[in-house]
Amino acid sequence: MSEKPTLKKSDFQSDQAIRWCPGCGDYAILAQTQKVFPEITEKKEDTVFISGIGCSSRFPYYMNTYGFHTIHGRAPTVASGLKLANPDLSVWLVTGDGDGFSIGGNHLIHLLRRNVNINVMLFNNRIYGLTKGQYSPTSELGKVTYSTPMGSLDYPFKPTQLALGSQGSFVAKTIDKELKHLQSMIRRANDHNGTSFIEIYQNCNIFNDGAFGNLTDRDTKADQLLYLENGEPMIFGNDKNKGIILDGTRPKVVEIGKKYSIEDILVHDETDSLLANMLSNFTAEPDFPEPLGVIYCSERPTYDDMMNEQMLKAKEQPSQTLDDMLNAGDTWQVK
Amino acid sequence: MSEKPTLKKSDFQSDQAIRWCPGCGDYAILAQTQKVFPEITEKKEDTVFISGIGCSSRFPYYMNTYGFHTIHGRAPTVASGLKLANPDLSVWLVTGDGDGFSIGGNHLIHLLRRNVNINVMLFNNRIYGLTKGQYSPTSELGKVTYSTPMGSLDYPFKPTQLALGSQGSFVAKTIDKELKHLQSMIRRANDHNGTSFIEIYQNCNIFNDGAFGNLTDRDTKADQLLYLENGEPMIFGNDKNKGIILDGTRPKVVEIGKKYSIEDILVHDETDSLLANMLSNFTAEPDFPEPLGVIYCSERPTYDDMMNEQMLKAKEQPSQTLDDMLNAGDTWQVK
Amino acid sequence: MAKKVNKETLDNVTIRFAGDSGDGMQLSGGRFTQTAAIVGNDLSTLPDFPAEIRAPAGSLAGVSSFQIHFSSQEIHTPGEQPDVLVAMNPAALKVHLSDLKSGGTLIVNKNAFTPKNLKLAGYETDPTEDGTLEDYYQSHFIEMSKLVKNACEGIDLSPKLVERTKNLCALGVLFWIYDRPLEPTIDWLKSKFKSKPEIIKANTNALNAGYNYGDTAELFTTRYVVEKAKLPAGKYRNMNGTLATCLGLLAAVEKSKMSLTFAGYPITPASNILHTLSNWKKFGIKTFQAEDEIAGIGAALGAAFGGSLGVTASSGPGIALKGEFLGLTLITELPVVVINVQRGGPSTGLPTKTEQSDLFQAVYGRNGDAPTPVIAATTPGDCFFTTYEACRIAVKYMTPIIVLTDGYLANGSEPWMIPNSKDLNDFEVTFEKESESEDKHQPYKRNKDTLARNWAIPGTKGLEHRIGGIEKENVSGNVSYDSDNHELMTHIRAQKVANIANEIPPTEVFGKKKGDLLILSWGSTHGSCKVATEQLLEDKYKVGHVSLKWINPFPSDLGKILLNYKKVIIPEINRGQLCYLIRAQYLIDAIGLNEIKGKPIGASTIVKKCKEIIDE
Amino acid sequence: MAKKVNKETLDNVTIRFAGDSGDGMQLSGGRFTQTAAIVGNDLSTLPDFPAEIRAPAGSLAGVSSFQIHFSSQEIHTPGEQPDVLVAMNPAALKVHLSDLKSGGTLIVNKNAFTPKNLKLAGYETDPTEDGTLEDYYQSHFIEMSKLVKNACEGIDLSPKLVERTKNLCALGVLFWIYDRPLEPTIDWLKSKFKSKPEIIKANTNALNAGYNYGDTAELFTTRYVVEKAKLPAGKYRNMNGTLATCLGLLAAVEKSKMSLTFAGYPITPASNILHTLSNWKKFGIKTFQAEDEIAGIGAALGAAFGGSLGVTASSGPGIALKGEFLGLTLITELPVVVINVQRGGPSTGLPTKTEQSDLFQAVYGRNGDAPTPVIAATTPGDCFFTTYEACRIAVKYMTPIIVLTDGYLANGSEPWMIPNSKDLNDFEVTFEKESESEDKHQPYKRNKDTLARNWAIPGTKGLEHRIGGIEKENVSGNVSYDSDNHELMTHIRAQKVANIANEIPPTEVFGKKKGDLLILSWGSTHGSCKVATEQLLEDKYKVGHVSLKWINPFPSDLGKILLNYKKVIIPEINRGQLCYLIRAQYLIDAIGLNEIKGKPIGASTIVKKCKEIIDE
Ligand SMILES: Cc1ncc(C[n+]2csc(CCOP(=O)(O)OP(=O)(O)O)c2C)c(N)n1
Ligand SMILES: Cc1ncc(C[n+]2csc(CCOP(=O)(O)OP(=O)(O)O)c2C)c(N)n1
Ligand code: SF4
Ligand code: SF4
Ligand SMILES: [Mg+2]
Ligand SMILES: [Mg+2]
Repeated sequence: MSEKPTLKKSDFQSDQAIRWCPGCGDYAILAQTQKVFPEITEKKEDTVFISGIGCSSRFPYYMNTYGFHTIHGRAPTVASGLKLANPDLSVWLVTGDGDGFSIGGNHLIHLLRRNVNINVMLFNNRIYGLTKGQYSPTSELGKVTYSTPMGSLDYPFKPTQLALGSQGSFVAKTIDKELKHLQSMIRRANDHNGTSFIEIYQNCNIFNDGAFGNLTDRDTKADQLLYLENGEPMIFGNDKNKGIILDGTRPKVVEIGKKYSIEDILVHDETDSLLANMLSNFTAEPDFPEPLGVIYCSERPTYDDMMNEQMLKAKEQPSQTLDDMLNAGDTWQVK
Repeated sequence: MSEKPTLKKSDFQSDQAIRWCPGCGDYAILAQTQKVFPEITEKKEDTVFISGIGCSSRFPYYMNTYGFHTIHGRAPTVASGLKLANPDLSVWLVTGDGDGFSIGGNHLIHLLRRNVNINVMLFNNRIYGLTKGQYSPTSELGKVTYSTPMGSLDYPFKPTQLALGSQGSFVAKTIDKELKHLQSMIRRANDHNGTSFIEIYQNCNIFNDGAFGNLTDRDTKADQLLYLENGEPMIFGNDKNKGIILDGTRPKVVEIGKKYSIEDILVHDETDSLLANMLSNFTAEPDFPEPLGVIYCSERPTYDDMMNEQMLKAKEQPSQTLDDMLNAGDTWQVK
Repeated sequence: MAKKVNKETLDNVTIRFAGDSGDGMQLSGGRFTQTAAIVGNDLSTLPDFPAEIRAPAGSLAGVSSFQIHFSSQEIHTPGEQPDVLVAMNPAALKVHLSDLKSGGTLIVNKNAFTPKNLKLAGYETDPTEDGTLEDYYQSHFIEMSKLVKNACEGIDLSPKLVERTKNLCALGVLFWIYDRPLEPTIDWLKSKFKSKPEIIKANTNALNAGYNYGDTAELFTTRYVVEKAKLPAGKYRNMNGTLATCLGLLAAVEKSKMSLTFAGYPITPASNILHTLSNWKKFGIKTFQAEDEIAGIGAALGAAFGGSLGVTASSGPGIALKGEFLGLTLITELPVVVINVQRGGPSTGLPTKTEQSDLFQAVYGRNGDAPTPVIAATTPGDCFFTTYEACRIAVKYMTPIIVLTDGYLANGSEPWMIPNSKDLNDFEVTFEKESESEDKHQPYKRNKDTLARNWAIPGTKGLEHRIGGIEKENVSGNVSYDSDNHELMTHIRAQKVANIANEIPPTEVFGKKKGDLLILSWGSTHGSCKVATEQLLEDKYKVGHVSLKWINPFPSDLGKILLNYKKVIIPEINRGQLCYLIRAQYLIDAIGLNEIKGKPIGASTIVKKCKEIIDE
Repeated sequence: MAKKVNKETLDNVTIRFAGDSGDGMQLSGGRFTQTAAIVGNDLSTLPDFPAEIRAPAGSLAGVSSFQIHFSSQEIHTPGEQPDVLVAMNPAALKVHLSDLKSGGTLIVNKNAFTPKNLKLAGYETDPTEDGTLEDYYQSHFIEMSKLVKNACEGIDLSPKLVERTKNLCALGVLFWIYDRPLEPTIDWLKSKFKSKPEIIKANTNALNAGYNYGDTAELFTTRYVVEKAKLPAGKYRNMNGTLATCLGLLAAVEKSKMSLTFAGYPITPASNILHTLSNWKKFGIKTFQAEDEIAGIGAALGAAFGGSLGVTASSGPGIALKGEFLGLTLITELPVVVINVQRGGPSTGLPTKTEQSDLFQAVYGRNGDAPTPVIAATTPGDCFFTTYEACRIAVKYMTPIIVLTDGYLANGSEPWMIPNSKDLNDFEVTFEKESESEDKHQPYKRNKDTLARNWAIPGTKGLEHRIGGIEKENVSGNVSYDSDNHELMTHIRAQKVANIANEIPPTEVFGKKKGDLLILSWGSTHGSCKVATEQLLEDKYKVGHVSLKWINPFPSDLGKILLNYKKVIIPEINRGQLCYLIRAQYLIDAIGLNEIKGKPIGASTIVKKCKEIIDE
C-alpha cells in the first residue's frame, strides 16, 4: 500500500439513504469500515461487498463499491463463485448471527474450511433484527423472545469456536463500540491471505438492547474485556492485575501480584490452535473475560491460489481448439 | 436394562436384501449394531433409525426397527421433529461424510448445539460412495477423484473437531474393523443423554480402498491408534511405550522410559474440552496417532427434556377449551 | 359548545391513519377498529408497515399506516380511496395524500411540520401554510403535540412519553367526528397498562383532549353517524388472518385429539404464526424455531412420522426451499400442512406487500409428478376454516397440503362470527393398532375410498417398517425399481389428490347463476370481487361471482358452472396464474385482470373491466 | 470351416448385452457401438445401470445392460424389443428374457449357470438345461469362461483377470455373427492398456476366441450383414448426451471468449458433467464441487456477477433446491445456465431411470411471478446445440435459463455429424466500459430490443453499483418499494422471456404439414415420435411431427401449426405436463399419451395410440 491514501472516506459512502434504526450498532461498523478502506485499497472498483439478508446485510448498499445483497444465508456461495471467477477482487462478506449461523451455517463452515481468500464480517447482535426479534443461534439459553415466550431451549454457538472447528485460518473478535479496535481488525483481516472471520459484537438497540452492556459499560468493561496481542501476556482488568493461566489443561483467571506473577500468565500466540480454542471457549462465560482481537491466525494455501496454480498447470497441456475437441475420438466420414 | 436381553441379534435383522458392495465396511457396522441392540433395548418398536442419502444411509432398511430413509443431508431435521413429537423414542441417525458434512453440515451442527437426545453414527469413508467416487469434505487435500482430476483443493474438516466446535456434548470416534470398540461406542452413545456423535471410519473398498489402511493393518495399527480411556494416560504403540504430553500448549508424542515416565503422560479426561480439542486435532495428522474412543462427554440439559418441562409448566396455566379460545378477546352480539 | 353541529348519517366510511413508525398509528387504527366493532359496524382493515424496522424518524421510508373501512352494511374490503386521512407528519402526508378522495377530510398534526421534517419529506414549502391543501380537501391542521402537552400537565412523565400520546389525541378527534364512545378505549388502556397509572392517565387525557377539541373548536361543522350493520345474528369478534390461522390449527388439535408440532423459521409476514403458537403449549402444541425453512418442514415431517400433525409456515422464498422435502412428504404419504403467507415476489421481492404470485409454486414447484392439494383462504376470518379443513384433509388422505394465505389476509381483520366448535367437521384419526402377528407390516396398504395409506407410528409393537424417498412398492412399501409399480404409484398419488374433490361442498355462486360474465376469484381477491359483483348486479349486469377455495383439486362442479356464462374473468394479484390453470383444465378463454401493486385489486377496477368486457 | 453359412442382409438389428455389473457389459456395448459407427451404420444406444454401486455378484439387483440399435437406415431410437440378447449370467437372463423377441437369438455364458447363481436369480431349475428356452428362441449356450481360460493359457495373469475377459469373448461372437471387423477393438485395447501388455493380449485372445467360436462351432447357420446407412455426408463420431452438453458449454466459451465457471454437486445422472468439465481447465473452464446444490447455483451466480458465464447442473431433487436462487438470478438479471438431467421422481424416486417429469418444476418451480426460459434437448447429440444456444441466450438476454435433458439422453449415444465451429451462431458479449463520468452507473438500463440490462462487472472503474433480491427500480437499479415500478418490472421480466421467441427459427414439421393428427413431442421422446411418424406415414396416415426445443417461450409459429391438424397428441414420460401447458396456451384439446416406465415410450405404443385416435 502507498503511504498516502488516494481515496477518502467519503469515496466509500454511497448515495443511498441508510435504513437502520437510529442508535443501531451497525452505523459504527459502517463508519469504521468506510474510514479504513482508503488505507487498504487504491481501487474501490476492485472491492465487492456481498451479504445475505438481515439488518446487517443491508451493508453493501451503503458502501460505494460493487455490492450484492443476495438471499438469506447464502452469501458465502455467491462470494466464493465471484472470487473463483475473478480472484483479483477484494471480496468482503457481511452477515448476521442468523444469516451466517442459522440458515447459512453450512456455507460459512465450508468457506472457512476451503480458505477462499474472502473477509467475513459477522455482525453478532444475538437476535434476529430484520424479522423483529426472534432469538438467534447465538442468543443465550433461556432467552425470552416472540418465538420463545417461555425462554429458548437451545444452547448457543460460540461463533469463534465454530469457526475454529471449521478449520478457519483467521479468527478474530471485536465490538461495535471499540472503534480503533474494530478498525485494526478490519486491517488484519484484509492482510490475511485466506478466509478471515471477524465476529463483531453489535448492539441491536431495538430488540436486544444492552446485550453487550457489560462489555461497553465504562465501569465494567475493563474487567470484562481481554485484549489479545500476539506475544503478550493475557492480562486485563482495571488495574491490569488479572491474567489467565492454565492449571493443567483448565484455564483460570488469577490475580497478578499475590500468588502469581506476570511470568505465570499465558502469552498469546496467534498460531496456537489450543490456545485459540481456549480463548474462543470464553465466549459469554461468566467466569472469564471476553477476548477481543486476533484469536487465531495461521496461513495456509488458499483455495483461489491453488485453483490458479491448477489453471496455469492445465494451460501447459498441449493446446486444442474447439474444433479439435469436436473432432476428437473415433471419427468416420460419410460421403 | 434387564440382565438378560429379551431380544436376539436376529430380531434386529430386517428381511431386505443388503445392497452394499461385497467387502464394504458398512457390513461390519451393521452387524455390530444388530449385536449390541438386544443389550440396550427391550422394545425394538421404540427404536427408530433415520438416515439421509448415500450408501451408509441405506442402513435403516436393514434394521428391523422403525426406519426412515429421508433425503440427502436432511436426516437431522426429521430426527429432531420425531424426537420432539415423541421424546420417548430411541432415535438413531445414520449419515455419511457427504450426507452429514457436505449438504447436511448445517443441520448436524444445529443438532449438536441443541443437544436433542439423538445418537448420530457418521460413517466416514472420506469419499462419496453412492454417486461413485467424488471427493468429500473429509477427503485429504489433493485427493484425485472424478471431480478433481488434478487433486482436490479444499482442506478437509476434522469431524470430531467440528462436532466440538458445534458444542457437541458427546463426541467419539471408532472404526469399522475394531468390532468390540465399535460396540462399546454404540453403548456409550446410547447411555449419553443428549446428542451423541460417533464418527466411524469406514472402508469403501470400491472408491477409496485402504483409506484407513494404516489404522487397520496389523503391522502398523498399534503405532497409529490411541485408545482413549477416561482417567487413563494416553499411551499407545506396539510396546505401549509412546505417549502424549503437552509441552506448554503444544502436544507432542514422546517415548516412555527415556526422558519421560508414565507420570508425565497426559491423562484422558472426557470432560476436559481443551483436551478434547487437542485430540480431535490429531485427525489425519502424520505426527500423531488417531485417537479412538470417547473424546468428550459432558452432560447438559437436553432440548427434549427442557421442552418437556416447558410443556408441563404450560399445562399448569388455567385450562381453556377451544371454545374459550374462539370466544376470547372483545366480543359482541348481533341479534 | 354554542356552535351548531349537524349530524349526518353515512353508509360507510374509510379512514386511513398515517404517521411515522414511531407515531403509533397501528394502535390508533386498532382501537378505532375495536370501537367500530363494538358499535356494531361491519368493517375491514388493512395495515401497511414500512419495510424498515425503524427507518429514520420523519423519513418517507418510515411511514406506517392503517386503513379501516366501517359500515352500516355488509362490506368485504378495507375500501379504496379513504374519506379521511390522518397524517401525523409531513412524510405521511406526502406518501398518502394522493389516495385521499378529493373533498375528503384531512387531519394533520400541525406541530410535526417542522423545517427538518418538511425537508425529510421533500417539501419545499409547508403545505399547511402555502394554501395548496385547502382547495381540495377539508383540511384541519391541529396542534396535537401541544394539545397533549397541555392535557398531560402535572402527570409525572417525560416530555418524550407525553408526546407519544398524540396518537390517542388523533383518535379522540375521530371519535368525536364519528360519534363513538370513549369507554372501550379507556377500559383497554386500563387493562393494558395495569401497572403504569401515569401512562393510563396521560393517554386518557390525550384521548379526551382530542375529543374535546372536536367538540369545542369551531372547525368541524358536521358529525357523522354510521349505524349498526345488519350482520347475521351471532356472537362476533374482530379477527385477523394470523390469529384465525392459528385458531384453525388449534381447532384441529382439539377436535382430533392429536398433538401438533409446528416447526418454522421466521419470515415476514408468516412469523406471527410461530409467535402465536409458541404461547399455546398448554394445548399440547409444540413449536420449534428451526435453523432454516428446510429444517422446518423436515421437522414437521419427522413429527408426522411420529404420529403428530406436522405443520410449517413460511412465505415465498422460504417455501421455495421446502420443495425437495414436499416431494419426500408426498412419496412417504404423511400429513404435513404447509402454510404460505404470500408476499411480493420474485426473490426477496417486496416482503411487506401482498401478492398472489405463489400459486404456480404451490401447484407445481417440485421435481417429478408431484400432485399436492392446494387450498386458499378468502378472508381474514376464513383462514380459520381453511386451515382447519387443510389439517383434516391432510390426515384423512395422508398427504402434504399447501394452504395459501397472504400478507393482506394475515394482517387484515374483519368482524368474525364466532363458530361453535361442535359445528366443525368431524376430525377422526386412526393409527394402526399393535400387532402380535408374525406377518410383516404393510405400510402402503390403503383405504379403499380415500386411497390413504394406513398410519403406523413408531412405538407401536409389531408394526416396525421402513419408509423413504425411493419409489415404494404399493402395499408392501418395499423399495421398488419396477417400472409398472412406479407408473401405478404415480397414478395413485394423483388419484388420491383427485379424490379430495369428494370433500368439497357444492360451489356457491353469488349473483346470477347464468349470465354474461363470471367473476372467478381465489384467495384474498374475494372481497373486491364480491363488492364489484354487488355493484354490477345493481347496475343490472348479468354477472356471477365464484370464490375458489380449492385449487388442487378443483371442485367437481366448477367446469359446469363456468359454462353457464359467456365469459369468465379472473382478477389476480399476479400475471394470471389461476387463469392459466383454468384455461388448461377447462379449455375456456378465461380473461385475466392482473394488477400487481402490493395490495388487493380495487373493486372499482374490477367493475370497470367487467363492464368493458360485457359491453364490448 | 467346412460348414455352410448363409449370409443374410438385414435393415436393422437391436442387441442387448446383459450381465452382472462386474461383467463389463457397458464395455462390450461400447465397443460394438464404436465398430458399428465405423462400419457406417446409423445407431442409437441405451445403457441401463443398476441402482446399486456393486450389488452382490449374481443378484438380480446387480444386472447391468447396454442396448444398441444399428441400421442401414436412419434410426432415432435404441430399439424396443431386442433381436439378440446376450446374458452373461442367470440374473441377466431372468431380468431381460421377457423383452427378447420371440424367435430372437439368445447367447448365454453357460459357465455362469452355477447352482449358486441360479439360486440368486431365483431359478428352481437351470433354464439352459430344462429345455424351456429352446422352444422360443435360437439359444446358444456357450462356455465362455472356459473359452477364455483356454485362450489365455500361458499369459501371466491371475485367473480372476482372465475370467474378466469374457465380455470380449461375447463381443467376438457377435462380431462374427454380424460380420464386423475386429481391428478397431484391438487398436482400442492397445491404446487403452498401453502399459499392460498382458491385458491387451488376454483381451485380444478372448475376442478372437469368441470370433473363432462363431466361425467353427456348428451352432450358427446364418451370418447377417447390416449395410452402411445413407447418412447425410459429413464427418461423424459417436456422441453421448453428457459429452455433447459439455462440448456445448466449451463451444460457448470458445466462441464468446468468456470464461465459464461451473459449480455443481454430484447427483445421478448429472455428475458426469462435472467430471468431464473438471478435465477442461486448459480452456479456462473452472469447476467447483460445492457443498450442496444451493451453493452450486449460488457460486454460478457469483461468477456471473463477476462477468463469467455461470453454469450449474443437477437432477430433479437438486434442482428443487435451486428454486430460491433462481429467483435471485432472475431479479438481478444475470446469465446463469441451469442444466437438469431429469430422472424418475418425485423425491429420490428412481434415480437411475429416465423421466420427463420436471417440466412443471422448470417452468413454474419458484416463488413469485418468475418467468424463466426453458429449452430441452431432443437427442444425445442435440445436447450440444441446445446447451450452446442456452448459453448464448442467457448472455444476450441477461437471464437464467433452464436446459432440460434426461438420463436417457445423457447416457445414450448416436452417430453425430461433427459441426464446424464457424457455423455456430455468433456469440457476442459486451461488458460496460470503464467510465470517468461522475454520473452514477445505472445497472438496470436496458437494451431496447432484447430488454437485457447492461452488464457491468466488478473491477471496472466508475461502474460501482449494488444489486440484490429486493425489487429494483428500473434503470437506476435502486431498491424500490414503489408499486407501479414493481408492476412494470414484473412485466419487463416476462416480456424479456417472451422476446426470446425472436431467436427461435421457424418450427420444422416432419411429415404432413396439415392433416388428421399432429404428434407433438419435447425432449427425448423425439426419437420414438419420429419413428412412429415414419411408420404412420408409410401406413398412409395423415400425420405430422413437431419436436419442441423451446418450452418457454413457445415458438411464435406453434399456435398456427397446431391448428393445421384435427387433433394433437403429446407423448410424454410423465402425467401430461407439456400437454397441460399447450392446453392453457392454445386452448386446444391436446391428448396426452403418458407412459411412466423409466424409459422412452416405444414407437409402437405411439403408433397404436395414434391409429386409435385417427380411426376412432
Ligand atoms: C429464505 C428466507 N428465510 C427467512 C427470511 C427472513 N429473514 C430475513 S433476515 C432474517 C434473520 C436476520 O437475523 P440476522 O442474520 O441476525 O441479522 P440482523 O437483522 O440481526 O442483522 C430472517 C429470518 C428470508 N428473508 N429469507
Ligand atoms: C439433493 C441431492 N443431492 C445429491 C444427491 C446425490 N447423492 C446421493 S448420496 C451422495 C453422497 C454420498 O456420500 P456419503 O454421504 O459420504 O455416503 P456414502 O455413499 O459414502 O456412504 C450424493 C451426492 C441426492 N441424492 N440428493
Ligand atoms: S432492528 Fe436492531 S439490528 Fe436492525 S437496524 Fe434496528 S437496531 Fe439495528
Ligand atoms: S461404494 Fe463404497 S461405501 Fe458404497 S457400498 Fe460400495 S464399498 Fe460401500
Ligand atoms: Mg442478528
Ligand atoms: Mg462417504
